[in-house]
Amino acid sequence: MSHHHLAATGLVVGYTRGTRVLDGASLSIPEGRRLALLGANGSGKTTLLRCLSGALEPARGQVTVDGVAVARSRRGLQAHRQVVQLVLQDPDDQLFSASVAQDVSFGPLNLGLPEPAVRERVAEALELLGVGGLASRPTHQLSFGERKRVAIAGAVAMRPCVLLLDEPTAGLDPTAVTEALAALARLGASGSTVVLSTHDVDLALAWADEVAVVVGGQVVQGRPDDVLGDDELLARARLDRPWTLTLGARLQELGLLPAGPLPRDVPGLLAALPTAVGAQLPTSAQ
Amino acid sequence: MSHHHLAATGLVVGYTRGTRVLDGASLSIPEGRRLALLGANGSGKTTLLRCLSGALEPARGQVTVDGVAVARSRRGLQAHRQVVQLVLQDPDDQLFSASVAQDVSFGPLNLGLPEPAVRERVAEALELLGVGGLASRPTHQLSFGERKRVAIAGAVAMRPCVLLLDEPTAGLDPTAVTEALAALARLGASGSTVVLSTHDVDLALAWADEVAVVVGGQVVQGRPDDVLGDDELLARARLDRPWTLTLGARLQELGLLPAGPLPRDVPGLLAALPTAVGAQLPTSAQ
Amino acid sequence: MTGLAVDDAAWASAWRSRSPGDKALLSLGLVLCALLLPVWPGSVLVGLTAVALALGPARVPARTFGRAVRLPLAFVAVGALTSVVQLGGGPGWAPDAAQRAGALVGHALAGGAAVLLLATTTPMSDLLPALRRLRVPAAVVEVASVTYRLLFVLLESLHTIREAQTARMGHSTVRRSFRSSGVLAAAVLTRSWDRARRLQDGLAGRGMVDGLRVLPEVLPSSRRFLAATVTGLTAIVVVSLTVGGAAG
Amino acid sequence: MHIAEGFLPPAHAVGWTIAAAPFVVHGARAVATEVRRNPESTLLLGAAGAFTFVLSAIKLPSVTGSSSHPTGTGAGAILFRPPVMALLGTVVLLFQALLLAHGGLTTLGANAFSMAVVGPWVGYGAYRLTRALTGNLLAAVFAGMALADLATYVTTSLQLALAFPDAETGFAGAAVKFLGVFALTQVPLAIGEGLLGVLLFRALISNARPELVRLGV
Repeated sequence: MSHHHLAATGLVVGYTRGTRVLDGASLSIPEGRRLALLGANGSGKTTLLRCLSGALEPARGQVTVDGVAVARSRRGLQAHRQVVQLVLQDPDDQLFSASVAQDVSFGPLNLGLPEPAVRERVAEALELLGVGGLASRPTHQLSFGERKRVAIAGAVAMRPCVLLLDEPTAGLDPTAVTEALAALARLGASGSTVVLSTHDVDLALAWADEVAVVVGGQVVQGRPDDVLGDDELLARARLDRPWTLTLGARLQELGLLPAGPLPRDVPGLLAALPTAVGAQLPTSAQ
Repeated sequence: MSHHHLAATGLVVGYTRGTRVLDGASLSIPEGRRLALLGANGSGKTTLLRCLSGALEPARGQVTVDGVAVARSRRGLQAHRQVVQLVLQDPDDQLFSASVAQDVSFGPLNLGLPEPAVRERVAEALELLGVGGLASRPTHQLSFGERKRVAIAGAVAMRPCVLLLDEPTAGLDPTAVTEALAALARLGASGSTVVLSTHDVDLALAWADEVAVVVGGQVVQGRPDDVLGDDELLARARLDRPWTLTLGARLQELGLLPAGPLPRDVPGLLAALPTAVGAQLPTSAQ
Repeated sequence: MTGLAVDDAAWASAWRSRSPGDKALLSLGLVLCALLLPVWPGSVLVGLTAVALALGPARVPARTFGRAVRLPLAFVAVGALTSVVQLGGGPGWAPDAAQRAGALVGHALAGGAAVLLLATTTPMSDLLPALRRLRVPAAVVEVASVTYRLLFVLLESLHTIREAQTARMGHSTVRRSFRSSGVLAAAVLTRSWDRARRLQDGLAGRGMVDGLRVLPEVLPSSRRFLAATVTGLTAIVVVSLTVGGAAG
Repeated sequence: MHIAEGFLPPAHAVGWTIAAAPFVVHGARAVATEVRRNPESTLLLGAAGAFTFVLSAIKLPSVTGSSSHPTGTGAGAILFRPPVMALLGTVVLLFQALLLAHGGLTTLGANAFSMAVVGPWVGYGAYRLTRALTGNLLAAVFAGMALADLATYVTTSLQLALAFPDAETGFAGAAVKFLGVFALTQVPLAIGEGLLGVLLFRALISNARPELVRLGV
């Protein structure tokens, strides 16, 4: 899969009731990596994703692929949709067919592919998302988590270079979150750039190569530990500090964790703790 | 507000496709306390809540108030609905009027109360939920978090003794979760028994006086630290162990936390950690 | 949860992977036999065949099939009785009342069972693409497909909203129940518009060009099934005409 | 009330199918044209079909304690116009036959004629006429929905009377019988559906005025 560099510069989107949802938002999506887009409800995450996908035209600013602005013409948008696919938060906003396999075939057919190629892509996408067994099940009998993954498969079957996911883990229980993340890992391994939006800072810290926080209509982007360690930024963004960082910093202070970057998740934290306290402590032992 | 003791014994609910959703579920809801109902998606949490609220008739077993089985007659159910109110997960299923105040007044009006009393209850319920300022707003303009709280206000305006909430924090960002929990705390303080369902084990541990896990169609109920420390049970229920307990236990092992019950949330954990390590460690310092 | 029992059966049926065309031929053949052949033994044979095939090889749950067959019974009974009441010279039974009513009930039950054989083995989303071959315009088939998908979404909304209204005493008296039902209908209608709008957005993102083209599953026709169908139907016709002809 | 599968004699089944066909084909053409002009309308039309199906699943309380279901044909005609309803109504009847065992395939033509053609047209006519005379939307909705419901059942009764004429009094006698059993008993339910319509549109006016304007109501 070829990589493309998707970016947005100075996006302005003004919604109803005067307030600007985006007010000069810029974002650069690292190719072939995982980006987590963080923000409180209503911060403009979804709006930003919709601009990136071409679904929404910003009042000002532009979305570029490899430095070239996306044309708003019918043809320009069609080309853009083969590079970028957005999966919406509510799977029922994208699943229009009662049959899973038929639904996933919609995108590839719109690309004008011949039947055998479409069937191959449908099977491949369902397999990648771990829902191959659901192909001949009716959409209305699926659980919420299954519908979410089928909706993602519908986008994956278009073989986009960049996959944008709006809150793919919202409403899922821990096991379903793990399954969804595993599916995203398979996508990443197959070469896709994956962007997900979430307000779960711990998830972002554990999963992302890079994070971007949407706050005040703008975007602050950087390395997960840097951005998610910035208390002032997090407060403005109505987000919590990831507890792994809070606790990790405290344990580091106590000398229980080695200096340097903090672990990003519970297993990492547990692994980094000393097995017995006496051994590593800078106490008066010596 | 008078207290009533709500309980369920041996509930059996068999859904389509053969599998039983509930298979002998029993639950006793402590009066005036906070109970968290835990379970994976599809475990039967919602079904159990719907049985408790009288919306669903179990195939076997019964729901009792103060030891008396709820009559399935029209009158029996009506009496039950004045004791118990259930708020469903999706607020859009409960907000069907044009304005917030109008929507919250739906229940009190149906109780046949005179207008002034209705107005009083509407104002009181909105105030308790911290959304008093939204009274005259159209429901479709509210944010998701606001809609959730208005939906709860609609039930609170019925002044139930027991309030059942299906996933009240699902889909909310951290700040909105904090606000929702603060509202529930006010309800608790006003004397209501509050039951919420969630699959967030950390939330349950931090919030609840008692927890109940729905697993295999049955319910395991007990003190939060006991139930949520039971790894075998959690694995069966497809739930994670609360990381506060995992980490707390490890830190206790290391001698960094005092013996006894573990802290239930991050602030508690941070507070319980020693300020400097040397002081409290059983090392060779002395 | 809001699954319609017949629809659930269709998706779970052992005949789910059979060609919808094959099943339609069998079912419509039986329907025509039920309608055109004399009630004895034609309708009886059709009814027995439909029930045996549904409960046997197609493995439709007997409960689902039984309930669905019983559903139109109220109409059939009242309709048949009314048709054999005679008004001329004061109300009374028509001379051949029992026989005529029996024939009506027989035709209706057999025909109903034959339609159900198709309904309980073939999901709508398999049948609708097949309508294209009958020269139904693509736009109509697509509208019908969206209807099929959305009716489950809306049925679920309907049940949940109604439950929420009931919990807040919205259906405690006839008067309140009427008011609540009006609000309920309006809520479901606005949700249907909202759904359509959001789907529009979602599908535009998936590259919707002109229409909702999808690829139906490959459900190949079976020669043995077709041969058995033709043989079976012929047998029913022949037996009915011989026995029925001899009797009549 | 739908005429069950196998209930109508073959000649009548064929006859009513032929009678309904031009309306349904006209509706299909209207839908196809609309979709060609505006591909997105597929979803709105599908939603309208789903709503029509679901509307008939609403349980209406009745004073006698039993409950009934609205036909929904009048609401559909007012909101989506009779030509479109001829098609959507037929699609819904097909779904009811195959998903609920309600109605049938050989009786689809007869049922479509009463529920997707006569009901919507009578309802729409009553709605337009009342609206022109009184200028009152809600009164017009009441008239439209109640009469659409009643006209549907009157048509069904007449269809049955044609199929099963009385031995002595012929069609007229049979019509009296069937109207008595199926249409007269429907009068309170038709009034109920009219009332539901008033409540429905009242709620729509306060919740969804822009959509009503867009639909030209």
